[in-house]
Amino acid sequence: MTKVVILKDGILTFVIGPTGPEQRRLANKVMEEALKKARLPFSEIQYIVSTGYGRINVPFSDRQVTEITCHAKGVSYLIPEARTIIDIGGQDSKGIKIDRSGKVLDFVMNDKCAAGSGRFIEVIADTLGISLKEVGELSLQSRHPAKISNICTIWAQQEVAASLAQGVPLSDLLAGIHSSLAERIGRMVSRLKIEKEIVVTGGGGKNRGLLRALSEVLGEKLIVPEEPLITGALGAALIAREMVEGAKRDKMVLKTKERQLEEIEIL
Amino acid sequence: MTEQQKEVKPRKRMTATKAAASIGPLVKEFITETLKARAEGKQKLAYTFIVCHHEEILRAMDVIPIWTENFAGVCGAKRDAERFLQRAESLGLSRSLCTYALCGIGFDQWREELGEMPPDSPWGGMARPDFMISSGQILCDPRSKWYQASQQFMPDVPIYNIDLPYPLFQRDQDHREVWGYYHKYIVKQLRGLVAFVEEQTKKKMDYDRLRELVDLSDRTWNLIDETYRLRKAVPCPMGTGDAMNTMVPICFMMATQKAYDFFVELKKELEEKIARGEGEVENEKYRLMWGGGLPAWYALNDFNYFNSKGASFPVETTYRMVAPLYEMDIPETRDPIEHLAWRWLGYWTFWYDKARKRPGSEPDVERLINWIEEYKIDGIVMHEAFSCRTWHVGLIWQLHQLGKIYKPIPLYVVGKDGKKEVVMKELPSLILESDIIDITSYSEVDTRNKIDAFIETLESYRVNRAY
Amino acid sequence: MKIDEVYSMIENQFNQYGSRARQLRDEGRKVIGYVCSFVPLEMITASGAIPFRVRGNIQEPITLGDTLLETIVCPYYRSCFDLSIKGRYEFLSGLVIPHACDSMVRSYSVWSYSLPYSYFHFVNVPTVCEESSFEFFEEELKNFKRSLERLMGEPIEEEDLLKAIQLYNQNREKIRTLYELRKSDPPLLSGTELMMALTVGSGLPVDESNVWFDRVIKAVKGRNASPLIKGPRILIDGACIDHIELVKLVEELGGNVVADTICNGTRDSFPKTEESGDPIRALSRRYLDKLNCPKTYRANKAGTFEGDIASRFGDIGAYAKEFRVDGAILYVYKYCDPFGFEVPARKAYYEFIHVPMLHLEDTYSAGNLGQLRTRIQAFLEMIGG
Amino acid sequence: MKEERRIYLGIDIGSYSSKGVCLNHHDSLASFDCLSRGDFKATAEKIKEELLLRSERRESEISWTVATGFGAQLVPYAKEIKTDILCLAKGVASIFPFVRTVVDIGDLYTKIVRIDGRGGIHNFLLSGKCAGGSGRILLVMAKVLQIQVEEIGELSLRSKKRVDFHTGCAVFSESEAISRIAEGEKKEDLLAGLHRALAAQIYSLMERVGIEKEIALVGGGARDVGLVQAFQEVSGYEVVVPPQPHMVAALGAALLARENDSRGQGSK
Repeated sequence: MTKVVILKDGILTFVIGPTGPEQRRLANKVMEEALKKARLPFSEIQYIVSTGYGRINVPFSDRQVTEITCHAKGVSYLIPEARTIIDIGGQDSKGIKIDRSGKVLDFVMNDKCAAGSGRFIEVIADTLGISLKEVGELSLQSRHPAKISNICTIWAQQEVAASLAQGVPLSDLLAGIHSSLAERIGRMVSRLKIEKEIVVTGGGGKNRGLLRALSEVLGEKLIVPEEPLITGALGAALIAREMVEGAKRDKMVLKTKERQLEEIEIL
Repeated sequence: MTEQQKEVKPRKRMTATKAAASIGPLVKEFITETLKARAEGKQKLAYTFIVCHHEEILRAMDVIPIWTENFAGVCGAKRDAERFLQRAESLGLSRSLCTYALCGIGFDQWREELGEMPPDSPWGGMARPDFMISSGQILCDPRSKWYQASQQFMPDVPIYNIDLPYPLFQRDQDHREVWGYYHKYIVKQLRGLVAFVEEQTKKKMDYDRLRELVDLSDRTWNLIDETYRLRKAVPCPMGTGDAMNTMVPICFMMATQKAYDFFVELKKELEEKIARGEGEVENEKYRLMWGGGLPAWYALNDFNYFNSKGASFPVETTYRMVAPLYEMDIPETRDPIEHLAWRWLGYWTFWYDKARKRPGSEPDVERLINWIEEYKIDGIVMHEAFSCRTWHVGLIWQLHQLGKIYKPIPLYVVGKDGKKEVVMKELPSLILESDIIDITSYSEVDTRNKIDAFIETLESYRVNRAY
Repeated sequence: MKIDEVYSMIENQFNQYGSRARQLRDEGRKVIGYVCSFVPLEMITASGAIPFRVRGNIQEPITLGDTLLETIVCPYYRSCFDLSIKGRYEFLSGLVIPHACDSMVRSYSVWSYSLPYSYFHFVNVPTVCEESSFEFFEEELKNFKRSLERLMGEPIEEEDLLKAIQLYNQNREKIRTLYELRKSDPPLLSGTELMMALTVGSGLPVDESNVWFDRVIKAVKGRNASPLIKGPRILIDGACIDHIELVKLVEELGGNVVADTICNGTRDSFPKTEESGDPIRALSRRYLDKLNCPKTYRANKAGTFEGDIASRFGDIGAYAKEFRVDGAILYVYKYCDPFGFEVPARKAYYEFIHVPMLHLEDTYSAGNLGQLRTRIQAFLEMIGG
Repeated sequence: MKEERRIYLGIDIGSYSSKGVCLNHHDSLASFDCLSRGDFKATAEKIKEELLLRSERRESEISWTVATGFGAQLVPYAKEIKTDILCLAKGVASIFPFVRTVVDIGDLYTKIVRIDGRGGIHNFLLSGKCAGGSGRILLVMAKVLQIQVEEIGELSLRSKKRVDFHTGCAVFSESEAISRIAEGEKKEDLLAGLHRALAAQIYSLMERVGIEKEIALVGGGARDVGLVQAFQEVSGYEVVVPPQPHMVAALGAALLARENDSRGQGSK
């Protein structure tokens, strides 16, 4: 998903848009929305930092920063006592350790295989024809979570379909899927010596089933920001603001792109 | 991080022989003994590896070996390795490394952190050693790196690393040209081990006792060979499934009377079964060779599955860690250390001469060919354990090479013109893929599906056989 | 990175890797391929043959190689095999493989039966480093010598060996000078350029390699500015990294690669061979004792973990100081046993010397570069304040 | 029942699509395929009804049924279950007796089966530990590029310059495609690259079991002309593709049903 955060003293506006192959166009579209929502002309925006998987595809961004640094900033702005961030997105999942100033101390990432990311659940939910909103809740109703033996997302997808056909209750399958992902994420983040507080961001933060499974695996309680999807964009905005302030301090002029939105057709 | 749910325990594997059935308790017994010895503190305990030809030295010095590979295997067989593997991973060790080692290191780290055994450790857990004996060989890197990694969590425990190289097979060179200096080196390495153990135990080596123990294990070697040769009988009285149990005295009890007696018993049992014409399976349809790879310890049931399809395994290349001494041309010596070194070289070069004689052959391939004939083999099954390079690299190539130089089976096929003709075919083969103890790499459904297809393959060979 | 004539000169030679060896083959010389730093090149050179480092290619998907070699083999080594079996190194007369890791040992037969070369030799390097190991290794080197003499049809005289030893020492001396040129901040020679230059050198006869390095040194000294913008100074820690993509990526993202411990870098290039005394003895000392490879077991004499890692990884600390390093990237191939098992200890060592470290596990495929990119950029952001 | 009235069904329940073939004692009466969509039992029933309808026969005339494929266990009316390896061998041998190596590019796996001309298997191999090297990636691509999977082949043939494509995780190949397109690459070039990568994977899998001419490409993937061509380029072998490559396993199953019935085997 494509997110925008416009920052003044606090968060002025945020927009969460769809995602898809046409990242450039989406970036423009979402930015346009955000400006409309904030009732601002584009020229008012001092500095723009883009982040995330498609950070290179934001035509009007002045600087690109990885989501790791941005999540760290964003989360510690919202939850200063956060020391470990677990970001579960559709492209990858990450574990980030930060200090109280929001500086990254260490991080781990999984982006080689969908089975370790939020995509795992998206794909399964899609096969079962259940909306992402429901899967978490449904899984919580499970009495006997099913064991998902396949690691590969696509094979797991078939396993689930087959088990369903054999009459295994939906909730048990979903519970199995959630704990399977939770275990994989748990394995990954355990490589960082986890410290409290632990904050979960990204789409995974909206899935109560996954949160419970994960907190069981880690044996810790988890905190989720009010809007777990925007912490990356927020962090980017915070970095942008710091840069502007920094430049003011050292009496320097920041180079910025021309503030203009274009319509780009790719497909 | 919290403990993993243990995997559901699989149905107990059925063994064909009483001897094999007696192994479980035996292993539990020697693991318990190490814990008892640890508690009493009278005898020294040493972490160490199988296939180092040093058991005689340890036993002669009353050192109790803790076979770390064995303990990892036990965790695997009990489907309780995952939590230790995850510990190792969280230390930064990659899953792609030897999972025996990961399991061991994970366990050590946990035990040292707690100052006691991790919660409900398999069979009471693995005792803290007084010292560790690793081995640099051209055989297995983890044998030289594992204990070094474990030492991070017990730096006070010293390591002695015996280097035991052997000449690699080179088509254009007779190994006897070089093995002189190999022998010299290995002898010095073994004497170094003796000195190290003497220092650790504050005892002197009793060389007469050492010689007795060496003689004992030599006799055991020959006995094991005679016993296993009995499996050539049709129907086969004992399969690889059982051999994955009877490997225990071979690998962990060498140089003990118990091991010798075990094989006396087993030999008797097999001879009786043969006399009764009793096979591992009811009506033996296919004779297969376990042609490479360590087993998936958590899935030994798959051998029963093979059996249920009329397939028996009269021979395996895995854990046949002995060869008949009377067939080795190694120099006579009464010095036990010198002899151990020669036995080591004799064992590793056992197939070299034969391989050099057959064009395109190579020791591992040569062994396959010989056993295919001696044991009347219909097909080869191998297991590729992703985490272990030592035993699992070169398997694909061995099958390739085998098929290139050795096509024993005449079959009818339909030619281009639609007429049937006879062609010589290589033995059918099956490569199973999973791991020694990492159960997350195993899918029973996939494995059984592959086995079914393989059985169908063997069946079509039977049906289309020309003569 | 600034692309000036120096860069282009190096890159141009880099892109022609192997062409000189092919040419020499056509002139009737014997070119012997090798992998890994444990092969005593002095011996090959003294025999009159030309050693040539067999490389993989991270850009090329492994296809034919996978048909004979399990995918659980070190991916870099698989790539080397893949290219060899695809005939990229058809100009070689033979191949020498040392005992360095399971991937090499266990696949030796696969190589020697699948490739059309007439000469194969396995150098059995001991795993431990004791007096008896040196004696053994000397015998093993003599055996290597005999087999080369059989191949070349003439004896290797002691003075040939001494001359070769001197040439290689000079070669290492020049490489040292190249490293010196990276001490300035930003460095006068980029990591990418150095990697390319070293690679070029490893594809030439040693005397020509010496000439080549002189050329590079002269050119770089002639520079008035660094090709890089000042950034975090990075040390690359790992095994043989024979591709430039990693270093290039780091420098694209604003890092300055100034030091390394890698096999085709300092690990092999800094230690010299004793020029006095028996040359075989000198070689056995150099290759067994001075090459600091995890494959060679060195006993923990200190009896403490700190003492152990200090003696095993001391060179890292030394380079970090000498080249004023801000951060390190530990780059380990999946399935690499010798390095894989050391990751926890190395991690601890980096904490011990207060150098931030990023551990990357790679599969030697261009498909992974995107994944490495984010990690490296984040790491640079992390240490860049 | 008189022999000519007897019919034999072969049912192949795949993870993506399911197929059925109906034979009588000497020829083929009907075939039918549809998407599997989760409920395999229902799919199996549907196929049976369709086959009876199309062959104008009654249920009571079904003399023997062999089920195969991913969901074979879930065909309630199957007398026997056989692996798709054997069914492929049977099916291909009946169409091309001269074929010695069968490459089945399925949704979850790619399978290589070496056969004789009589439906006997000599050796076989299944693709690795995930769907990375399977036909699924084609479906994923079609979704990303917003085209029909049937169009992929033709489209890719229009490519002028192939983009290098690194197939890894079949699901994440989506993301790679996305970024390539973001970089402004053309669909057809991307597909050509994908085909090349997939072909290379299949080829090396094939080399592992040893290749013997002639070679047949079957399974859903073989309907993709682009993939077939890429495979011929990569391997340097000519291949044959049956008219309905995805039906081969079902046909094999039906043939087995007929054989086994005449052998009078007991039901499972």
